[in-house]
Amino acid sequence: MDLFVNAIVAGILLGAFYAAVSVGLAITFGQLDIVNIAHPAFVIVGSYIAWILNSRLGWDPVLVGILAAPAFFLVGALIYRIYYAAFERTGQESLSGLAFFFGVMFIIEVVLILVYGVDYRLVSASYLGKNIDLGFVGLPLRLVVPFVVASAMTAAVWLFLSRTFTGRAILAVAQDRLALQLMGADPVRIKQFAFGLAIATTSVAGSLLIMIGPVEPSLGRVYIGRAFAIVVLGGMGSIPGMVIAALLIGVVESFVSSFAGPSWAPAVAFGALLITLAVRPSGLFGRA
Amino acid sequence: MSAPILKVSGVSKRFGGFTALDGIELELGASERLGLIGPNGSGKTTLINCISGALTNDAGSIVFEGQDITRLPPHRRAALGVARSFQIPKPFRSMTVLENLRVPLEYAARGRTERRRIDADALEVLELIGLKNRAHDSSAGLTQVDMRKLELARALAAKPKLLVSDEAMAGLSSSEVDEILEILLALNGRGVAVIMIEHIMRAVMGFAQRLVVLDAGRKIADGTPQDIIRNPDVERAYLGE
Amino acid sequence: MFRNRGDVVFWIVLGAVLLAGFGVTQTIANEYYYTAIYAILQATIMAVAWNILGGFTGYVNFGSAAFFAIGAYTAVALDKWLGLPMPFLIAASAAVCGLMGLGVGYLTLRLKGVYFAIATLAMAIVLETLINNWDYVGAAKGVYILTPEKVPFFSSYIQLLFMVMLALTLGSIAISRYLNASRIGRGLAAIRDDEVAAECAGVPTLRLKLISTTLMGAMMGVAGAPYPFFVTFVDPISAFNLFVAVNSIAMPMIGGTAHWIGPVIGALLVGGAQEVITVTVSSELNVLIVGIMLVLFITLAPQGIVGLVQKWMKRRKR
Amino acid sequence: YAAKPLKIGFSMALTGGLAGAGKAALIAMEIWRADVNKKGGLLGRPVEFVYYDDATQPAKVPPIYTKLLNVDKVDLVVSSYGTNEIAPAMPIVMRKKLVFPSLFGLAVNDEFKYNRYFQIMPAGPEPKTDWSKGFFELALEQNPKPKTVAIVSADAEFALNAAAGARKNAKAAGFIVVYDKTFPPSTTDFSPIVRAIEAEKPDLVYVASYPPHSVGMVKAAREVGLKAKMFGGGMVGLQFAAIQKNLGPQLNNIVNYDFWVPEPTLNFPGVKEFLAKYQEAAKGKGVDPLGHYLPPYAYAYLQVLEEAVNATKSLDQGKLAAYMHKTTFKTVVGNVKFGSNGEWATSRVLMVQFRDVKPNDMAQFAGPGKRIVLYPKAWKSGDIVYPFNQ
Amino acid sequence: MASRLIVENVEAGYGAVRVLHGVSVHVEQGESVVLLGSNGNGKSTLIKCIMGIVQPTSGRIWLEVDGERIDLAGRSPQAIVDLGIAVVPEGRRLFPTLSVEENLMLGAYRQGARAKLAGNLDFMFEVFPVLAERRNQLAGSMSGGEQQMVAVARALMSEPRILLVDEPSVGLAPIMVNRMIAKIKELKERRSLTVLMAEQNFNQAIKIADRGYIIVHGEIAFEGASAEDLRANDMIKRYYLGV
Ligand SMILES: Nc1ncnc2c1ncn2[C@@H]1O[C@H](COP(=O)(O)OP(=O)(O)OP(=O)(O)O)[C@@H](O)[C@H]1O
Ligand SMILES: Nc1ncnc2c1ncn2[C@@H]1O[C@H](COP(=O)(O)OP(=O)(O)OP(=O)(O)O)[C@@H](O)[C@H]1O
Ligand SMILES: [Mg+2]
Ligand SMILES: [Mg+2]
Repeated sequence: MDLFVNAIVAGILLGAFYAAVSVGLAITFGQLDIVNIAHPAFVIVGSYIAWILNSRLGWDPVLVGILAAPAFFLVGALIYRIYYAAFERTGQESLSGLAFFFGVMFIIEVVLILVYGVDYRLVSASYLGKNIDLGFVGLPLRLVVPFVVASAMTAAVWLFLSRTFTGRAILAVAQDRLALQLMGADPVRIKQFAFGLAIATTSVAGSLLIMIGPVEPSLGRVYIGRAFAIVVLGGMGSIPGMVIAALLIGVVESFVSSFAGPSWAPAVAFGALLITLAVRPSGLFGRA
Repeated sequence: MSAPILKVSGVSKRFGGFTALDGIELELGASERLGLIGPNGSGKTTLINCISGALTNDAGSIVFEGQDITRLPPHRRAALGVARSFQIPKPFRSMTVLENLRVPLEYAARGRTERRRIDADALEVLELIGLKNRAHDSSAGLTQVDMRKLELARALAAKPKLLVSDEAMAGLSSSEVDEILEILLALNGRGVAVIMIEHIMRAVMGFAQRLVVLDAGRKIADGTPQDIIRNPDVERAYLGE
Repeated sequence: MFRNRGDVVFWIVLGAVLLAGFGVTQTIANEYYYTAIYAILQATIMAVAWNILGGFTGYVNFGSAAFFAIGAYTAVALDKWLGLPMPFLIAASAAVCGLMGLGVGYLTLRLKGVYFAIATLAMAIVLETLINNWDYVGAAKGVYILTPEKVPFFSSYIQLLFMVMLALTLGSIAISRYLNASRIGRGLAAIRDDEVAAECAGVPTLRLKLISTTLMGAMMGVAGAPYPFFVTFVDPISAFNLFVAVNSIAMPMIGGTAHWIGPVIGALLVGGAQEVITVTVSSELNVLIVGIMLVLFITLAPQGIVGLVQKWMKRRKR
Repeated sequence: YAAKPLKIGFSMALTGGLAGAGKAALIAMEIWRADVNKKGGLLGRPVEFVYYDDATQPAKVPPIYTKLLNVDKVDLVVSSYGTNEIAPAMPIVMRKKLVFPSLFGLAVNDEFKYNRYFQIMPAGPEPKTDWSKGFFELALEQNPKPKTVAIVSADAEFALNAAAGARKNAKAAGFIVVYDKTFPPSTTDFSPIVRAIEAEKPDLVYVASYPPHSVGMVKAAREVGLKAKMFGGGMVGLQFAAIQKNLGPQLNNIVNYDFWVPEPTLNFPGVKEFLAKYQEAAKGKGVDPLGHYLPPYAYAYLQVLEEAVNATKSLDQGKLAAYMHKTTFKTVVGNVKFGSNGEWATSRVLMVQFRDVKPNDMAQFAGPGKRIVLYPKAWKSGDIVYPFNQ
Repeated sequence: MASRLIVENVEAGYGAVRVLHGVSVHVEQGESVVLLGSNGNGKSTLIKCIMGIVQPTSGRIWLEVDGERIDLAGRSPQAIVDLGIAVVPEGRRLFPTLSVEENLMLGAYRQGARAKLAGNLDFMFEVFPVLAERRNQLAGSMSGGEQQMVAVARALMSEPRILLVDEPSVGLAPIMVNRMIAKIKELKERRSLTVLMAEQNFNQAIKIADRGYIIVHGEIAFEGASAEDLRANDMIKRYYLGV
């Protein structure tokens, strides 16, 4: 019973963090149809920035994540510009874009390695070693803080997408750009904004990642599968769907770790994805 | 009417909680010309999706030339001689116009076409449709009108016994409508049964020997064009005052 | 087999390359060249195989590494269990991975576009987990393969591997080329362009997709089968390496996906560059160069090299 | 005119997963090269390195060694770092019957049984079991005697071998194994694992893991409040300064393996000087700044080769191998004597205990007192603090 | 706020194909002007020129607001929409995987329309009750006629001064054509809209037209100052009235 509740709690905490890693991808991949395989690599950049400012100036990682987000936004917007000029304008996006972002991923990884080496990096903050003890449920702040920040960020993105005009335009832009222009919106700027927003979320997600565990430049690869699986499972672009999928993966992994032996966790999580896709081809909450 | 080539009995189709087709009964004689009309959203496209196999009906059966095809995949139906054109053109964009026609000739009409004759047959169809001069152009670059023609040409290239044309004329000029009518009539003259879905009454009236009217997923009338035009139900549901 | 003059030329070139390969093994002893070219040939098979599904049929497979690894592990398992000779191992890997491809093909029944791509990625992770837990083939610890010291006809084992790989590569290129120009190839292209329209034009889409995935799987399995004997040590992390998947996607992309020659050019170019870079610029720059090359090529020639050449020829015609 | 350079060839992981260690090793090797060339080289010839990046991909290793031997025509070869990168070179090296000094391969020669293979890691003749022997022997000495043990390891080559050895040692020493599972390398959160272990209430917890998991396990153990009496064993990563600094006091009382620590008992001739040079060279390279764990051994495996070449005055591989089998070498990691299978004749896997670690301070690990050597007896520098969770 | 639209001597085409040859058209405040002409004569092209989707090679297009002229040439479609011109495009161009309601909300993207979103939404649901029933259905799964309603409603959500409609009757059942035209008429009156409508169906178009143009092969062949004028025209008689 003890173990059972703890497994659920740990899974939820972890799941919320997965949602933070995936929310940007739910925008780029789910809504803009841009297969940004480099998304997790940007998360790692976020971790490194948190590490640099934390280890040099002692800043709080979450604070760094939030402060760096605008810079990430600009980088994202810039990358979209390049992507647009090279592929979208000529109508070559999907496949070539995939290869393009593979390239971007390698470049990010290698530049990180060249500059900072391949060592594992960690951050420190006064609260990181602490625990909230609720009887038999123990809540390490190392996971609670990311949980809270991740939830807040995901909720904010969701509200933005569903409640604002720009947000709705982001939902529409991949379907018919001319039609969106006829609504008075500039599709290129909308996409640029959306891509920037997606990359901005990686700044925060990265700072959370390095709070949870040590980070090295190629760690992002571990998250490619998870993040894409979560977005697809959630039904491509549906933020609530993505959150539920993230929690599901988190809880399943935690359960398998606790009861069946951790070595089977990936098989179970991704097996669940395969089964879901077989039964509901457009994910749990897919439209169309 | 000669022996029916197509027999649709009790066909129903639901999307979620919405009933798009509700127990449709329909018979079509060999080489008959049928007009299928009805208000927007009445289920015409859905019905021919069920006939061509793009959708499977939830209830009822579809029999083609005495064979139950209800559960057959679309390509098997195409091979048996059921061809259709799409309301929104779907050309094979990476191919030229000619190559577009090779696909049905090599697949649907396989066994009914000699391999050596494929290109000749394709050109013949293009000639008939009036697209011969664009045979080697990329199909992605065609104008709307030509895309509709290509849509029809590809259906013809399958050498069908039954051709279903879904709004092949919407948006065409009156002379082009006449052109397409001629093509369809010529084809029918060779013994091909045709189901035509069209909102252009002039075309439907000029073409169909019999009209079937759908409304909200039900068949509300079935008869000669003259009868149908005078049918008060049809007038209320479809034609308006 | 010989439908026109192009076919005759193609088969002559193929035969010539094979003969030349054999001739080289009889004259040049330096083992390095064989090991370097082995890697390029392996990449070529993977690229050609990926392209049959990804380029011709329009279904992007993210899980290439899984087929490759299962091919390798099938060979490991059968080698350990029955000690079968190489040709049987290759055939067995082809069969196993072909079946796996068949299974993946059934996914295409319901999954389109990115859903399919992600499903293949998930499949790769599930299979990696299975191998990680399968003790007979060393599980996550990895497994050693001892190769014979002496082989008939060749002066060293690597020469034998090289010839095997050369033959397999030429075989897969021939299959891919045949497909590209055949009725089946046109059916695949129709599926890529519009699956519903293809089905209504009489194309048995499911059957063709199954053929395509099965062939793809079998060819990737074939590429993986000799791998254990090449490295002599296989563990899941290196067999399921992301680079295998990336290369098999990037190479056709750089070469051009619509034509059979595209992946071959891409593989020779990228694979060749990678080999050269490994032994010349020895540092992180290596990966960086591959990354930059990928980005540059893809942005500047989105249709691949084949597309670039076609465009150029068209312009010259005018 | 100058003598023809003597070329030593190897592949090294300079990118990919093991690049951190690979680069540190390369720095150490380059220090050796400078030292030896200052002394006039080997056999009067200046020493040159020919090396290529294997990117931590085993598949890249065979082409590299064939190139080294066939194109670059190196005079001597040494190994890359780590089991997975060493094994693929073996068939090639064996075919040419070359002496093969190897850097931290775990039980590679169990398969190949090659008599010119010399492994510098002090794991002993039976590396898999020698690795964790100390942990269990220390446990046996405690009073009351602990009874149960949990073994958990990462799903990858080294960790699984170490766990297998631990299992054997635990059974031999009469402990009851109450938890025995592996976790995938991609695991992010370790608290469910630690909780599952805690549910079995083991006296001992033996962990075999790579750096990110080691960090995760230590944090989770502290958060969950693991009550085991001994915790640690085979965790890679706790030897590295950056991780030590980050974990800080959370490390206290953990008993873990190590190969070299700056305790007085291990103050071998030359090691201080070497480390000073290493620490200077490592600055800004993104590698372990203190370099206690691997670099001295990367220096030492070349020292062994150096001594063998100088003593036999030849590059004859047979003579070199014979010499290396019979000699006790004096190196910066102490005296090295190889057994018949090329592993150290006797194990010197240390069990060290973290003691009195302060938060956020890397310098504290540069000197003695923070990592007390408990085992083997010959090198002992202090007594165990038991139980772990006080 | 009086606004009018002036098109002067516009020439335009696609690549080498010239479609419009010096077309001049004007729409006054509160008018309904119909652009008649059978298929392929350039109606849609003219509308695309006004919306900035196709750039004219010569000629001018002005929007006049309270006597002040704004040059539309060279502006992007979104900038033109921002000026208060909305279009029901050829082929409807809905966002298929968004719901009906989301489609309508996007119609109000323009700065000038955002504040009135809620009121306009209610209004549209009142005018098109079917859409209220189907507000959560995905637009792509609606039938052709239903989609046309969404397209009209969506265009009106932007509070336009001028509404351009490209062939509202295409693909609609006769009864729907009647209803659609009646709706446009209703909307025009309730909103005092200025409308330019391209249509092939003369009998329907004439029901709402104040006046109209007949466009043949990219040239204005006839300008009718009133509905009667148009009805009396020879070409119309020949083509549409079967006389
Ligand atoms: N995939 C779907 N999901 C939900 N509803 C659907 C789907 N496809 C069609 N419908 C609904 O079924 C009804 C019938 O649609 P159908 O396309 O058959 O009409 P139609 O008679 O062809 O109309 P039109 O003349 O406008 O083309 C419509 O109300 C439509 O909204
Ligand atoms: N994108 C395009 N590229 C090339 N030619 C085009 C394009 N769009 C239209 N045309 C051509 O321009 C001419 C005028 O087309 P337009 O769409 O303006 O006619 P329309 O009067 O609106 O006819 P319809 O009744 O078909 O809507 C036609 O000959 C058409 O083929
Ligand atoms: Mg329809
Ligand atoms: Mg038009």
